[in-house]
Amino acid sequence: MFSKVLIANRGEIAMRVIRACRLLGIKSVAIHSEVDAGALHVRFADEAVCIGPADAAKSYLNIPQIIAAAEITGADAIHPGYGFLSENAKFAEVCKKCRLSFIGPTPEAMRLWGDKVSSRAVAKTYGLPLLPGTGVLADGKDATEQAQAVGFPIILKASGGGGGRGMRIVRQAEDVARAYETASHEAMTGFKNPDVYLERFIEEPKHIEFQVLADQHGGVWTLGERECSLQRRHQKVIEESPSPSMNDEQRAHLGEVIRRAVRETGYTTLGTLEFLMDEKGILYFMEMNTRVQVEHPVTEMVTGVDLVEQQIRAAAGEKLSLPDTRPWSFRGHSIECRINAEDPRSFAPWPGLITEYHAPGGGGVRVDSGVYGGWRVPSCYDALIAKVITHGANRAEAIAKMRCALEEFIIGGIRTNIPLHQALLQDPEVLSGRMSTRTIERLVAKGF
Amino acid sequence: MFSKVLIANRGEIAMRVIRACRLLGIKSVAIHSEVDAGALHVRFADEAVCIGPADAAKSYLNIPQIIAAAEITGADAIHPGYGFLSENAKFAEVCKKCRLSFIGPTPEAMRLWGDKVSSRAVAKTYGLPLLPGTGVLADGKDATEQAQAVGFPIILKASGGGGGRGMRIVRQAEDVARAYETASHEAMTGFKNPDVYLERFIEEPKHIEFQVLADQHGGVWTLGERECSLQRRHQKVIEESPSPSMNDEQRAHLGEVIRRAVRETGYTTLGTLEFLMDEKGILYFMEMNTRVQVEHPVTEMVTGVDLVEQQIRAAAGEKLSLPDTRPWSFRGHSIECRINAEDPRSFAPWPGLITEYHAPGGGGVRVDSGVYGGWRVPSCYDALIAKVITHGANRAEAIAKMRCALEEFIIGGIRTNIPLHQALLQDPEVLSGRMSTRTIERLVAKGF
Amino acid sequence: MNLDLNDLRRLLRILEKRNVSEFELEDDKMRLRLVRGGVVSSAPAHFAVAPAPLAAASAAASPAAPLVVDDASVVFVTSPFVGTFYRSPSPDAPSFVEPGSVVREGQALCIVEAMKLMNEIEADCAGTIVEILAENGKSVEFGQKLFKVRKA
Amino acid sequence: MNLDLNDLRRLLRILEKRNVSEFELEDDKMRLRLVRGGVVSSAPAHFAVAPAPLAAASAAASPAAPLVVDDASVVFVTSPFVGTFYRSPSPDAPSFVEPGSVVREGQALCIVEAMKLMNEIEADCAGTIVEILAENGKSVEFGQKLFKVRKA
Repeated sequence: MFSKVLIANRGEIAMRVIRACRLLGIKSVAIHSEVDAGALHVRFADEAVCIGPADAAKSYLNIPQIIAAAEITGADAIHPGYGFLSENAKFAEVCKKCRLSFIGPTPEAMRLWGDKVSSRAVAKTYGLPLLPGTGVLADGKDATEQAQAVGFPIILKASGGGGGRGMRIVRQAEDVARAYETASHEAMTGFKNPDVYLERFIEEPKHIEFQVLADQHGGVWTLGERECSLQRRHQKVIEESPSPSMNDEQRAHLGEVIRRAVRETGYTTLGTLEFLMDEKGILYFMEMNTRVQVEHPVTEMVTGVDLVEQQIRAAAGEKLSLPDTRPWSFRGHSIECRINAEDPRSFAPWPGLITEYHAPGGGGVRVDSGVYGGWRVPSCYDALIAKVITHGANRAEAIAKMRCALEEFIIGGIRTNIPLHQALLQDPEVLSGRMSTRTIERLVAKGF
Repeated sequence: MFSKVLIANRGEIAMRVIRACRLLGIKSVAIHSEVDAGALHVRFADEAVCIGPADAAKSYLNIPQIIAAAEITGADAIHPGYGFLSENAKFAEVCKKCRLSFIGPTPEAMRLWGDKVSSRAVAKTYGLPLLPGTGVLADGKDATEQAQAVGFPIILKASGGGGGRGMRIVRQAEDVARAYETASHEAMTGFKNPDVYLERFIEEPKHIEFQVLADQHGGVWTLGERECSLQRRHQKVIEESPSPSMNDEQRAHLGEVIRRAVRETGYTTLGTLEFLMDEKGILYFMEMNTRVQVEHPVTEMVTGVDLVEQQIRAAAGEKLSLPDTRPWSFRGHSIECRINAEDPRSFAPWPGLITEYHAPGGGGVRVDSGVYGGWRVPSCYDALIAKVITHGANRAEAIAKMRCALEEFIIGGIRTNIPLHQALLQDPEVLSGRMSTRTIERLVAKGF
Repeated sequence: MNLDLNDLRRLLRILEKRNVSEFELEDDKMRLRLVRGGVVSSAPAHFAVAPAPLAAASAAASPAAPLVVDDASVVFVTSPFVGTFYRSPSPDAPSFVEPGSVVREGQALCIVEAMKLMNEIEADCAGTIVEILAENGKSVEFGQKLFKVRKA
Repeated sequence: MNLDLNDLRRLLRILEKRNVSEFELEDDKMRLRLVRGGVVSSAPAHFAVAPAPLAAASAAASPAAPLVVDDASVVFVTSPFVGTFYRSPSPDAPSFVEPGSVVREGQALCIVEAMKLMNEIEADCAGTIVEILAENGKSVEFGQKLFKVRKA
């Protein structure tokens, strides 16, 4: 096992890793920018090193400084958390060269699964379901024929770029040819490449993801799924496990496919496979995140497995020994609310001094926080300041507990998105479990 | 179900009841003394009523004021918490007369089980094991004979009083007669009554208690035991569940005896039967507490049952429906540290302004607190300000989590007993599970 | 409350004259805190701002707001009971007192009903009723100010 | 409430005249806090006392304490790297500088080794070395003060 782990991150996830290290008897080293000198993770780590100015590019993303910090403190492993350098294969490589264990996948496995194109190829090989789609379309007639084969609605996308340009959603065959012309023209103007392909379009997708964990001895486990449909601009807001839209048969089948793909690609750490679910409940693989997720605690609450502890054990080469991880052995329901320092309606970031801080308590309530009363939330990083996770015997109980916990959460001096969470936990779509990635958009438009 | 519950208590247990009420959709009314106007339970209850000055006799123990507060707020039930009026049969009677549901036993059941003499009689009837002992002894010769029958060591006690006077611990037969004479003389001088009886004396007792829950429809459940051996002057300091000194056979057998006794005495709420365990692991019934215990959360953590919720449901006349409560269905291990505002070595109370407050977080950590940063802990009440409860897959993990949690718990401005807890969680007696009610005394004498 | 600078100056003059060393004022619009002369800053800031974000605060829950008493001859009669406040001995009877009433020590001022008992609350000094601070038929808590009285 | 500078100046004059030592004003638009003449403790108490109960604090962990520079001619050379501080180019060589050394702009003052690279740290102005604040062979973090220099 490692003797000292450097945590190349900040905020609540740095605290999360410090806690896992303490449980394992490993010393922890925090790194921080100048503006984070008084941050919570700096206060609780065994050691801390200032590695640069506030600008993340010069501190939390500054590979040489981070490696130097590991060297001067004698750390033997680096935990990247999420974001920042966590999915940077070059960083994983540098760690390896410097004989520092990177707590994550090998650079090769990271590249294979982290790249959208190669991970789709892997998915195809191992039978992970993919969204029906085409290659580059020849012309309007070809587009119409292929669209009919894929099934409506479809979305036309430019091969050469993204960001909405060259995108067209089409709901009936007679509109395809004209839409193809427009999209191709836009693609040519925008990206100097007229190539357009099409994919099935899901009007009201749900976001479902599977937690996977593997060790270096061929052990691979799936730890159920999370539903993260409540998003705003692709930022997850509320996550839960299990998903109210999945059944044990789906879980068991997909779990088997995933475990095989993960094992045979030599993936030996924590990972998350993200899927979209269409209105009929069919899942389509989108991508894999090769690191710990923000929302990992909901899985911990229902499975009883400490994911970060297992991730560290796996990186240290241990043969993992997990409890029964068959879906029916999981217990109850868990939900997480991400508490952001932002205006709950405009979503404008709201950094500043936290004048009062009182976290919710009691049974079935977990708080993973990166701040404290008297701390000034800096303006230069992510707005996530804390996560509230509740656990109940069933979904209704977990939600009821969350409502109580949010009422108890007092954060003075700055604005937070707690009112948005409270509105969501009253929303009929959410309460019925029929929310999609468009639910928040509707709620915000309606007002709350 | 009730629509509004008045909580006749303060501090963390008032918060605990408020949380249970919120989950059940019941409005809560806090009562408070003048000095508690800014207390946490006042801030979080739906309503609050000032009922008197700081002196508890004039506020938290003032029955007419409490009943009046229930009347003006329209509460239909009263939860007494622990301490204060929770085991006052007269209060339970007044509630009944005023048509307020008392969330606890009937006055009759409270008297039957709450009185040491009558509860021992009940115990005898239903086969609960009692410490071997005698009636009043005739003379030195009688004492020696009966002592030999009971088995050494024995303790001589004055029938007419307590407090150490007239008490003698005797370890061999030849010393009994002389000790009897001294004890009887002391008893005569002290209480004008020379009567002396004797009991088996346990040198190193463990404190074990069983959690019981009953409804008004004949449903009775035992929810495992707690070990509360770590005490100082009969004040519990650390509690855990399960006890490392019990086995499933003992649990199943004693559970059956307890359920029968509880059912047949018409007891219909939460209760705790306290036992002493001798060095051979034999249990002796001591008394019953007819209310929620400070340490109830450790039972909640391992059984998954919300005890206060069930207590309220039972009082409302509901037929309870609990998950599998057989000992082997419980999960993991839980431990609780009582955080007191006191000097960790002298145990002197240490009230005052909490200048900083940051509660521990993360998975498997629960905090039930009655204070917040900026609150001045008053000098007139109990020193208990918060409880930290951890849960792990086994005892070692629960203890490791507790160590981490205590390091994270920052309470500035006052002294707390956290250093005592930290020393206890390093003590070989505690770590081996062989602690007794004398462990803390030894640790304090040795210094830490 | 709206204050302009003239108001503030007048306020300060008053505070100086009355030798008030600390002054805090807060309403839905503003919060004002003054410390005169000495170094007094006991409570941390987060305590002072605390009540604002709490949703739970209700009218019935909050204890009487601290009032600035600028005159030692003005005293308050507070409720020694939790109960219901009545200004008259029975629904049809006239009120015990009205603002402006001159009262003698021991004179009944109101009734606070608790547990079906009618408790007469008496004046603890002779004086004139300045203001009645509780509403007829509404509940009062322990220590709540019922009457503002100018001592004779 | 709206205040302009003139209002503030007038307010300060009033506060001074009236011997007000602390003043806070907050409304939905603004918050104003003034402390006059006394010992000022601006940060909330709980922040200031926070590090004390933390067991984690280690020498390596704490960033350089903010020093009071009462002289504009005194400047600090700080480390732009995380690494190991060396006063000489090699173990046997003499130190780059000693206290009292006069240095020119761009002169090498020390080496900070990071990732096997020897980074020379140069003086950013001409002057005299007043004090060497890091220890030879010990690690330094980003922004740590290495030299105290009196500008020429």
